[in-house]
Amino acid sequence: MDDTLILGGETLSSRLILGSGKFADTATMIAAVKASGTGLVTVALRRFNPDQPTDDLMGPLMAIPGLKLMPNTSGARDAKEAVKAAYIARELCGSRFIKVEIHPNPHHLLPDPIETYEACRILAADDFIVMPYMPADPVLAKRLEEVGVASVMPLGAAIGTGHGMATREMIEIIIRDSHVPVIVDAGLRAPSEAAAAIEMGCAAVLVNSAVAASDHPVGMAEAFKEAVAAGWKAWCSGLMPTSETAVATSPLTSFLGS
Amino acid sequence: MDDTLILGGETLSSRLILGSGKFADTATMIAAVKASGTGLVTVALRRFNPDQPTDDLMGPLMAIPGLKLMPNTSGARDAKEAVKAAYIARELCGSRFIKVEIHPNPHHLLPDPIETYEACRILAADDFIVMPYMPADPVLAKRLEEVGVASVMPLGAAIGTGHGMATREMIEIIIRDSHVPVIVDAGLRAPSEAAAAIEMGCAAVLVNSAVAASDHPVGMAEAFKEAVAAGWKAWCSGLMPTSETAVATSPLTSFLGS
Amino acid sequence: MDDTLILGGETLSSRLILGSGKFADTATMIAAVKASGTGLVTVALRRFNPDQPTDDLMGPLMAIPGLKLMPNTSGARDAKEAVKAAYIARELCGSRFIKVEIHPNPHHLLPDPIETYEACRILAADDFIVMPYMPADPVLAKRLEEVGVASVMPLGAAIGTGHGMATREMIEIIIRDSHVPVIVDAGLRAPSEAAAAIEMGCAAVLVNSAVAASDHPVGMAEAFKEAVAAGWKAWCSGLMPTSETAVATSPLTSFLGS
Amino acid sequence: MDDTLILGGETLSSRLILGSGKFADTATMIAAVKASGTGLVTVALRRFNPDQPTDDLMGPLMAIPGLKLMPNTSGARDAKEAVKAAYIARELCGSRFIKVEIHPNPHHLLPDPIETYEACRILAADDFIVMPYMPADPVLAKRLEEVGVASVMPLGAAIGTGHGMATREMIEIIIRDSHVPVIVDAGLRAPSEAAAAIEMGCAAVLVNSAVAASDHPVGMAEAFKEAVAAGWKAWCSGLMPTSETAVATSPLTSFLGS
Amino acid sequence: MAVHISLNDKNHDLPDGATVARLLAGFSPQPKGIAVVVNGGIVPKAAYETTKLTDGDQVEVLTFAGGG
Amino acid sequence: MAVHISLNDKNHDLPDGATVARLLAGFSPQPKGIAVVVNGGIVPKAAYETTKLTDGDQVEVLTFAGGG
Amino acid sequence: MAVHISLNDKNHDLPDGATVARLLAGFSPQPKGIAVVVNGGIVPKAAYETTKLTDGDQVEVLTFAGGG
Amino acid sequence: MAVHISLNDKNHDLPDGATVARLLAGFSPQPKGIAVVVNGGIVPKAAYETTKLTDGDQVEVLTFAGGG
Repeated sequence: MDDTLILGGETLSSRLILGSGKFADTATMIAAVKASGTGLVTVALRRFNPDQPTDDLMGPLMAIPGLKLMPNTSGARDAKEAVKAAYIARELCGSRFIKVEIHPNPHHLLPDPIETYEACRILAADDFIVMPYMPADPVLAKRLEEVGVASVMPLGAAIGTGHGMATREMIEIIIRDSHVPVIVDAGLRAPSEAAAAIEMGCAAVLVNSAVAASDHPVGMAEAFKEAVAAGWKAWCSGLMPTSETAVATSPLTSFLGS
Repeated sequence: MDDTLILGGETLSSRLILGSGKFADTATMIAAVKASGTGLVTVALRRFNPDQPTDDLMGPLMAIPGLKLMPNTSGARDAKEAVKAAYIARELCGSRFIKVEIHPNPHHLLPDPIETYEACRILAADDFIVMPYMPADPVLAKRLEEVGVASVMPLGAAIGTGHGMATREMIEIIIRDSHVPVIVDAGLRAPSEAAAAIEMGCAAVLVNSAVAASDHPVGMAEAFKEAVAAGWKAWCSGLMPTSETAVATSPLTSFLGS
Repeated sequence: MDDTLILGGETLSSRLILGSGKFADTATMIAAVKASGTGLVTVALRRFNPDQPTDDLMGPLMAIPGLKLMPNTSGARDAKEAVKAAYIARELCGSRFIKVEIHPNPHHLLPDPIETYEACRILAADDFIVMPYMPADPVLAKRLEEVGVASVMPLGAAIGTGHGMATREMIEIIIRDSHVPVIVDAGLRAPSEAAAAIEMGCAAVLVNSAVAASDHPVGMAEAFKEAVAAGWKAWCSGLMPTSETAVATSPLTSFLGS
Repeated sequence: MDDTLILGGETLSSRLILGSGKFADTATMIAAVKASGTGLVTVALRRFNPDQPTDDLMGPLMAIPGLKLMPNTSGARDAKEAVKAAYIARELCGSRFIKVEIHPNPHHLLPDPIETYEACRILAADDFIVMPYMPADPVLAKRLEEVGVASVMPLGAAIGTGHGMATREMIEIIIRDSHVPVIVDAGLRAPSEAAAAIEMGCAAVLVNSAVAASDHPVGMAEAFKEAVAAGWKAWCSGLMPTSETAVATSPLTSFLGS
Repeated sequence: MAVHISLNDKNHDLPDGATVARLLAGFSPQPKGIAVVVNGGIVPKAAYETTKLTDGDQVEVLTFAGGG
Repeated sequence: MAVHISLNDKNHDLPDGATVARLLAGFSPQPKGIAVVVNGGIVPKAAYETTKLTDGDQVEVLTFAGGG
Repeated sequence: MAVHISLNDKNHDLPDGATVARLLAGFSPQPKGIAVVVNGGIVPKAAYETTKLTDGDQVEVLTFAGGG
Repeated sequence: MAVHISLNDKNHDLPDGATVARLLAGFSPQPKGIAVVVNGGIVPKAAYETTKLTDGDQVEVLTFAGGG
């Protein structure tokens, strides 16, 4: 029951990856990150605005011992833009992790399989630890594995919907076939769903809205931490088999007959 | 976020209730009970066989500090037999808890609503802490509440099937209407399902096969313990709202345009 | 593939039972009834208001050749009231069919198992064709069968919610065990759900809101008619087995290799 | 309520597309095709074996009035092979329809998004009516639309599994965004599932195993025909809205009070 | 002289000696498809003419409405 | 002389004048955690010594087993 | 003299000067609904008579089978 | 004399001979955690002092924001 997760040679102590968006303020985000026990936090690039200096995000995050950053390429509409974003992000924070996220449609924010594949191919060849946000597409997962991604991150549902693991059927096939860790990214709403993902064989989950948009992000971060730990213990302990018919747990001897 | 559950005036420190059936041996059962952190364990009545003295169950269970026993009436085919079993069980262990379990059909072990109602009415009037295993029937739940049960325990699915919370739609209504704690009993297979039950407002879950029939009952007991804790924290922290459309977590500004 | 359904000795030519409530006007209701091809229509009792004479419902309904009426006991809060309503309804229209419907809670309109059982017991003994609206409770279904109901009508979901067959797991068990026809009553929204009910072994479905609250009740009635027929043909033709793994339908020979 | 479906300029009188594989013999297949009312049947290429001349398939199929053939590219492992297969198939039967089906993995037979995209791009530019079997991936669907496919055919589940519309969440998004007809291909098992696909806005469904591997393929073909018709009528008639709470269909006035 | 009855929970007056048939005849238009309950007991159609109503009688007149 | 009782639905003989306590004393090892029902009535522990068993008594001795 | 071709990946001999038409004529019964590919190029039906096959040609003859 | 550059798609003027370092020095408070892209190429931190900006340069200054 070793809880260690290795991604691209980097060892993570938690199977929970946390996004840093949508929090009310940086202090809450940092508190939630700490409460979650995560070792990997996603961040996004944006243009620096000299007139509206906002909180420094990287400083407090990097002050958390053992925490690694995983920049994403959000905003990129094609492979070329994503690759550019990846290099900028690496320059910015020095992390080899890159979450490739190419979603041309702002309405559903779903990933483009063609551009994602192309960007991953390029970045994996230049020493990035490539983590693609991708449709729950088993063949695409395999092709991404072949070009050297460190994990595949199929979506459970569209970002921010909280519809859970709506793509479960396909994720099961991805897990069965994959030689790299499978991480459910996007769609999860409840800690129970994170536990279910791990129970079915996912190596980790990535959540953001589920924590940031809850009533109490710090408490919710803790709930996810425990749920992921529970899911991992369950996976290691082997769930009972299901049965089409009932199976008694108590003796049924008619000991009370008249 | 007070995790205390009060049933019939008795305070329980855990929202997990564990059954003691189906374990490979008493030692494993006791180890699983301890690992689960539960404060309430179900036991069943059977005839004493002088020729095959088996392990004493009650001794080691009652040696666990703070643990309470909840005998069930398994084997009873009607209200009269269940009431008789309840009195015998109270004589045997002194516990006021009684799990009323009347399932006339050994194939599906599903509860009889008419006999269950009648037995609960009688037992609640004589100072038992009545905990009925029942169909996921909102009106029956209300009627049981009216005759004084301490909780209602609708089934998620048939005992031992591991089909999870197949009756979710009805359990949601029971929770909405109930003034007594609602406890999902039977059907759960995975810790994630236990967490989901608590997240939706159940006060506790009762599992047995899910732990006893897993590959590693002690590890699985721990997984359920953590899952229930995670579910409770999630419930207290307020799950994010679901959304029909995607909601971005990262800025989408086109900062990378050519 | 004989499509005939026999209930209490009465032969029905359709496996669709239609409710007559909620329609915009009587003309639309009558047109929908005709389009549906149903042979059995439910009606409710209400007080006659001399100051607001409304459309006569019974006249046009009974003018449809072969159509039978099934009054319900809606409004009854207990067995006694339901029995009284049944006798009044029989006096009114002469039909032996009675839909026993006892739902004390106007918020969820879910049936009371205890009162329903008692009313059915009394009415079945006095030559009614008793059709109980009931919770999806397998043991209750069996007990109702034992007191002589002509069918059992478990709910798919609460009346008017359109949540479909949320109680599927329990309805499957009811079908497996029942010696009387099983009819899903309440909750269905779409013709596909009606087809699915028949495919799984239900003898018929009862819908009302799904037709009356659709945009075009007459077209929807026709859709339900065809869906029920399709479901029945599917049931008779034996659905393909499911498979955990893919099974090719086309030859996979590598005939195109270079 | 015009039931006509236009694909690539060709008018089809049915929203059911049938595969011709897996039938016990050609006679059964032809009978099922006729019973289904379909206007479009898929066929696969294979090598001619002079020593084992088998039934001529094309002759009897093309003798059915109004029926069009849609060859598939099954067996192709990449875009190049699929394009080659398409040209061979067009030479063979003269049909402009081509089902692009590129599934490199014989275990799950799931489509390759990259190769499928490339093959569709090439074929759409040379006057084929391109019908890609594809993962339920909304962005891929849009990109295929942009290169000129006549429809998109996302999978409901893996071929031959009969797991139904497991990818529903994604297919809903594809339907919402698509300007070409959306056709669910693969995974469907029951006529009710076909009806549900049409009800949610699919233009058609493609089934093969569901008919060929049923107990009575001709009866099942008829069931699918009626289910698709029912689904279309339902879609045209506007399903009732769902409701979180119950909505009565009968008057609840307490007319029976004492 | 009048008979004071309760009709569907509302006060209603009838001439002395009135029967169920007389009560129904007072409605316009004539109700079709109704059942009559007097003091909890169903009055068969055949007895409308002969069933006299007296002071304090609880009369319910029921009909069918659309229902599911 | 012997007393013929039914113990958990099987015939069982005891010496004349035997009590519930005597019955239980005959078991080896001594059962822990049991309840005794004689002719449908529960015998409290305190009454084991004083409850005599007579011919035809239906005795049930019950204990706990694992159960869910 | 003979021409050695590959027919659907198997060796096949034809008389010298044989055409696609000649190849197909050798099959019994006569195949219906086929397409012929020679060295990767589709041979239109109209060219069966005029397309000569020579040593080493890769010939594929394809037909339709049931498929989904 | 001034240099006219585009900074994050907005016009921005700098004194003649200005470097990336000079550009950044003009911000208050001093930005932490930024990356600089000039005409599509990333400027390493080590080159801030030596990278001169000239008329028409497209400069992007980027930083991290919360993201999922």
